Amino acid sequence: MTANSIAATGSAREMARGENSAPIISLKKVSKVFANGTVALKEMSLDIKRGEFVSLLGPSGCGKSTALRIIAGLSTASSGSVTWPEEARRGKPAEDGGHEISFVFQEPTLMPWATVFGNVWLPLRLKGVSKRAARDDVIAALEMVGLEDFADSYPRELSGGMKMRVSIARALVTKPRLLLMDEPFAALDEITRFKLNNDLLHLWEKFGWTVIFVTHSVFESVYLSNRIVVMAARPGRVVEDMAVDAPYPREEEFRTSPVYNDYCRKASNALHDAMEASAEA
Amino acid sequence: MTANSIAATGSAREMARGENSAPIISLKKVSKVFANGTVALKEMSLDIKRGEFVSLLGPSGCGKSTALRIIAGLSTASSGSVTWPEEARRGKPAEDGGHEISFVFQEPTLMPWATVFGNVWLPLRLKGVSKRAARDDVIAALEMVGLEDFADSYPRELSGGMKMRVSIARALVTKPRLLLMDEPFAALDEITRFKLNNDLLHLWEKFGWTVIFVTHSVFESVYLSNRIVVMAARPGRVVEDMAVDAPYPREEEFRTSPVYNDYCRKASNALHDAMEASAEA
Amino acid sequence: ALDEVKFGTNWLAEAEHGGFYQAVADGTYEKYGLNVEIIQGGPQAANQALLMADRIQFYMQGNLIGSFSAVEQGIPVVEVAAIFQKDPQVLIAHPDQGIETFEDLAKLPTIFLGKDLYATGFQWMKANFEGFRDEQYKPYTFNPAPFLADKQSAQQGYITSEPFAIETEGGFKPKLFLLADAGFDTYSTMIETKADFLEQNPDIVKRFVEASIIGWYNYLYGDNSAANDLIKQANPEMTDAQIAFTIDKMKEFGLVESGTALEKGIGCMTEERIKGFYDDMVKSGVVKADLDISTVYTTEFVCNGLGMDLKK
Amino acid sequence: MSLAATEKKPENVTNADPAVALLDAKSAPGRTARAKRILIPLLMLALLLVAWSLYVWAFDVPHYILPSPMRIADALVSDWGILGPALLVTLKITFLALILALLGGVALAVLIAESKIAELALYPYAVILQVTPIVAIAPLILIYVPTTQAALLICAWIVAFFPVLSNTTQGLKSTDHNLLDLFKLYGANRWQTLIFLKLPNALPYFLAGLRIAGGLALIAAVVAEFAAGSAGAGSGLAFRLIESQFRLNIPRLFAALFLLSITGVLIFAATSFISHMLLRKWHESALKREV
Amino acid sequence: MSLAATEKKPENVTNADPAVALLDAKSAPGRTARAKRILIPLLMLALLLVAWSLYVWAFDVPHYILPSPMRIADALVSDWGILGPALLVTLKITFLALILALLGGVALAVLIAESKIAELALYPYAVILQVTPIVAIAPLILIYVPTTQAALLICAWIVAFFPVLSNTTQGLKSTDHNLLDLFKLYGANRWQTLIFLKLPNALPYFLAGLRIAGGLALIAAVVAEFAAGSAGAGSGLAFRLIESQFRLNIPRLFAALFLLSITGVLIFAATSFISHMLLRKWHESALKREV
Ligand SMILES: Nc1ncnc2c1ncn2[C@@H]1O[C@H](COP(=O)(O)OP(=O)(O)OP(=O)(O)O)[C@@H](O)[C@H]1O
Ligand SMILES: Nc1ncnc2c1ncn2[C@@H]1O[C@H](COP(=O)(O)OP(=O)(O)OP(=O)(O)O)[C@@H](O)[C@H]1O
Ligand SMILES: [Mg+2]
Ligand SMILES: [Mg+2]
Repeated sequence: MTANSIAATGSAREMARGENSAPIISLKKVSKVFANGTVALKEMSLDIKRGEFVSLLGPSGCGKSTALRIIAGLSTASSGSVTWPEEARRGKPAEDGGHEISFVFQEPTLMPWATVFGNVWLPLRLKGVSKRAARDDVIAALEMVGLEDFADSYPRELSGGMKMRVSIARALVTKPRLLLMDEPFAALDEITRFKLNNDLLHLWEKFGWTVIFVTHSVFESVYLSNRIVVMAARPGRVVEDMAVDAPYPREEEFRTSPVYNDYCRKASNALHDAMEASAEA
Repeated sequence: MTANSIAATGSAREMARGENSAPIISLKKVSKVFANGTVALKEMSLDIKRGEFVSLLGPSGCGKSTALRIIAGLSTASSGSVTWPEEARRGKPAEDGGHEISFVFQEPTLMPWATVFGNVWLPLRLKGVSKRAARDDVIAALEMVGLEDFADSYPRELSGGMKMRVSIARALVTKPRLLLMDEPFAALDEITRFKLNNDLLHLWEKFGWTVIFVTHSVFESVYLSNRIVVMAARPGRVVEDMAVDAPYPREEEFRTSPVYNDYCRKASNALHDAMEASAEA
Repeated sequence: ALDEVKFGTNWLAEAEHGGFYQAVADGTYEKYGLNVEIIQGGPQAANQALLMADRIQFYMQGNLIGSFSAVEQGIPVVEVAAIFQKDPQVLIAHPDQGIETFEDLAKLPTIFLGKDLYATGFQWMKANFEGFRDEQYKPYTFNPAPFLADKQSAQQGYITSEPFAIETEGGFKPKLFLLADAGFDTYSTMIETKADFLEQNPDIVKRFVEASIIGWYNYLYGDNSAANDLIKQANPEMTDAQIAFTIDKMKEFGLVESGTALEKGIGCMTEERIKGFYDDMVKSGVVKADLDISTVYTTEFVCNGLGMDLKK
Repeated sequence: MSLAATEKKPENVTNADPAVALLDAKSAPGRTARAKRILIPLLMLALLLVAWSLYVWAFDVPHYILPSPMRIADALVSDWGILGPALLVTLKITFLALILALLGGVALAVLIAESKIAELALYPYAVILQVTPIVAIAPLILIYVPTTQAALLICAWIVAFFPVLSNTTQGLKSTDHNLLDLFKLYGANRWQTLIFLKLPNALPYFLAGLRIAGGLALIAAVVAEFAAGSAGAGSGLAFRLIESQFRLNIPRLFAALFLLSITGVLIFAATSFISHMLLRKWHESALKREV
Repeated sequence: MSLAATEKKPENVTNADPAVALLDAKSAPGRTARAKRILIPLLMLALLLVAWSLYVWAFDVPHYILPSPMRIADALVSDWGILGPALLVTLKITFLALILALLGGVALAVLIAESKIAELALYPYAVILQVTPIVAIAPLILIYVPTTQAALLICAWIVAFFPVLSNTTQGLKSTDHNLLDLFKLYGANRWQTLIFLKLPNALPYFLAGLRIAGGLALIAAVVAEFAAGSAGAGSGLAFRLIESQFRLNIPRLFAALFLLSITGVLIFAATSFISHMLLRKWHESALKREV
């Protein structure tokens, strides 16, 4: 990452992280009905502003992954509208060489025929970056997830958590402006998870990313995000949208602060309510 | 499950859950070296007694899954010995009609061409139980994981957490004597997870199962198990083996008890030490 | 009771097999105490293999080279009659290309030949005439279209078949050069049987040969409509025009009756001609020298003037 | 930029097969797409026929070299009495050969995938059968097999079975190792592992083999008839082909070829349809992508 | 019961191919297994030869119907001067045809998998090519193609390309939808998606097609030579086969068949080996299971 690009995104962040800035993604009454009749989302509305760190919380099967896919443009809504700012269209690399979107899928989604290096290199390769030029970035991303020693391994030679970490490295290597993460840390032990939580927060602050983060951990969502969106199932919908007004940078001490505990209880309750709302439906 | 079988396993448990009973599985200096030279386990020794609920904790890639596979007989050790009592050999259904082993793999491992029902039916089907005869058991297992409405869906129509729950239902439907679970609840929201934690504990108590449970959650391991084995990585080995001496049945209140917090801190520290041990290596 | 006998031809039912069908149709075989079933051949049918496996008793051998090969390979077969005095193989050329004689064919860049004629007749041509060369060869798969498309080419044919198709479909009268007339004087349409069968049933062989000869005279000079009906029944594609054309050519070129057959009757073959042809083939490098070919034929059943009285 | 989802055209709808598209109206994502599926092949056909006719007309190609489509159609109609029954004969052999190829191919594949010894002992001979030219061994078969019909079937089988064998073997061996572990764990015996796991898993491969075998069985029937078939009245298309050739009845030759082609395309469509039906619920190749 | 791991025999070691086993000594799990891989085929061969010889001897089968193995070996040696060069000619055509079949089959498969229109317009004609008997269209090819060599290659290509096309198409369509999404997300263009994702993914299918095509190319070379090939000095095995047949030189016929068989088995072994090498790192079918 060049100094120039850091400056550019950094200032963009400062500019964008105001309450009044226009949303970079806006879902309006988005519904998704699958071919088999499952209503995965029903009239879900959600505005994401530039620079936000939004966590999606909700019971299993409530439509979090579906919402993420629609946001990424991988899936189309059955009705309702999805609005994107012109420059944020998927697939277009941003001017600073960073990609607009990265996505950590719920499953590792690695190419079995490529090594760990090859898998992480992929997004850069698709932008035309040669192996040699990508080398440092790829190794840096692998170091972040602690897999620099496994660059030449094939996915089948990795443990479940290691595969997921490769997938995370692949998402981070492109320095995305919008990072969509679908339970990225679920398969990781708590210590690795905490480390990656902190790493992610630092990157987010440093580069002014926008992050939408699906998690099942209330604690994680409070620790990371400045906004928590709680969804209920059947049909998938937003039942609570709460801000987490705690200052960044947040460090490990934050986990023991009363504010943190407060928010955790609040989020936990919201999740409980969501569960009940789901059960009723 | 017949009244008879309950009685049989129940008494077996009473009989077996003593400190002095012989281990039903015993790993002695088991090492595992993969073809590419990775030392996944090094001289790991572990005795599991009948009726224990053992959690395996450890950093990502430390060999938990590998150990589980060796215990299940799916993988052979490169050196060392694995001892099983005669009647516990894999594949042999127990006299009470229950299977000896069930395994929840880290990945859902569902057959894509079969419906949810078909996938859960599988272990029974392999024992020769007809669809009709299996129906009630399968539906009961699906109800336990909250998927009774999805019996006719195909795996691809499910969310990530739902797939994992199908896999759990498949493991429970056989009423196994030895249950091996590899991060079964990682993909689930906290509420579903808590519910399943409690369900699992009840089943374990009721039927006197032996459970070996891989998890990344220190809290989960303390809540569930009467013994926590902490492993370190590179090479994979046991660095801590602690008993959790809290009485069963444990209910939600246990999560707020000081004993619980105590053990959590202890386990967390052990995990930290393990991480450091791994980093040093 | 009649003796059951199977006779395998080397092609689909056609007028070239007329005499045999005649003998079936008019009861000649029956009169000779035989119940004959004719197994028609086809493009790649394996009737010769069936003879060797004793699944049929008589086979229609196309030409003497087959017999010589049998000797070379130690296959105990015997030719007991030669219905065609001449091999009906022709080379066919376009009429307006200045090809007037057999030798002129050497000037053409392309000759379409089946693999068997290439391996036999063409070798003989190379040995006996100037200018024939391997580069001329292109495979013939029983479709004259490539020949028609290329005026600077010739192709092989059965004098009774392809010329007819070319005349009717191509709309011109092609030049025909009978290999036999150029000196390729093998017998053709011979009746072949296994040596052991001959040894054990000389009587049946004799009756079959004689009845066949009578059949041929009747087919050529008597009322052959019943035989033609049989032919058309076995091969529904056969037309009256084609049959007429074939009979006409058989007579015009003396396929059945020429040489010794004129004096001693249909089916006649002579030792000296067979030996002469053998020497010729040895010279052309088609067959091995020093074979004892005397075992592969017998003139015992022919050249006795049988049936000549039926000729009108 | 606003992309109202309701207005957006489905851009990702993939459908495995044209054949299927024609037969499975439900899966068509819309009217236009469905129309396209019928129109494009027809258009292509029309284009081809026009070009062909023009070529024949412009260069005055004699009908005995390349007949015009019209002339072939004529021959088809007027010779139907000959070609129709011949087609029937060929079809009969084709289907018998296909069925035998499927049974034999799958059975052998199972044997080979299950037993190392069988694989080592048998696979080479399967390969040898595949590469043996039928014409060369037809006489031997005719000698040892009582009826022509049986000889024909053996010949056709030899030609058609290998793709089924090879593909199914590959499919059986591609079984997910995790699922294999699962079956092992639950004490599945060989038979169960085969029926419940390996065979379903091999299905996509088998079906790809089936598509190849379908056309090959047709060709096999023709080749077998060349090599071992009966001529005359009870004969199939192969005989009619050869015969039209040396009779220079080229329009009829093409009419026969046309019948073969149509049959081939129909068989392919049918196998594709079967394939789609069997895989549509779960396999990537046949799944409609939900977008 | 104690199962000391060190004593336990590996019971799950699967290895994809016998061919590979022979070539890839490293993958052999042990001495006995490696020996087995050589011994069993040899044993099978010996058994077959003995049975054959016995049959010929016991029933006194004349050599012109079924020659004994000894006699065939004799012919092979004495006729090597004729058969050797013929084999070379056939091999040349085989490899050319195979290469063309691979190129053509894969190119067409890519076109068909990438474009619905191409699929609808072209696939039917690919099927038609597959089911068209070579003998029937060889004359047409001979008319329009200048050299015999080219005609030969076209004929051989027609016979061999379809399995590659069909299998590769199936493979291209079987691409994991999640990976497709990933590529889409990262803005991969068509070409990149093809090269980096679809083609590697189609590899196992393609390789199964390759194994079929390998043998088929050999047969194709023979068939093409029948229909369009040269004879005499420059001729291949097909000509020698036919010639031995009408010369009644059955031992030589079998010697030629033997050469074809050996060639076929070697081609198969080679394609299997290539397949194993390309897949061994990642695909289930070639992975050695770690137990
Ligand atoms: N391809 C599909 N076809 C039909 N239904 C689907 C499909 N994909 C998802 N669904 C359904 O849509 C609903 C939402 O699924 P989604 O994957 O978005 O859930 P989720 O919130 O991500 O759950 P989890 O936390 O378990 O991953 C589920 O009920 C699921 O069954
Ligand atoms: N098939 C294999 N070939 C080579 N190495 C392997 C293979 N499977 C696992 N490993 C290696 O063995 C080590 C232990 O793997 P294992 O899957 O047991 O870890 P784990 O403790 O389950 O980790 P996680 O929590 O991430 O699932 C890892 O370093 C991994 O890279
Ligand atoms: Mg999800
Ligand atoms: Mg694991």
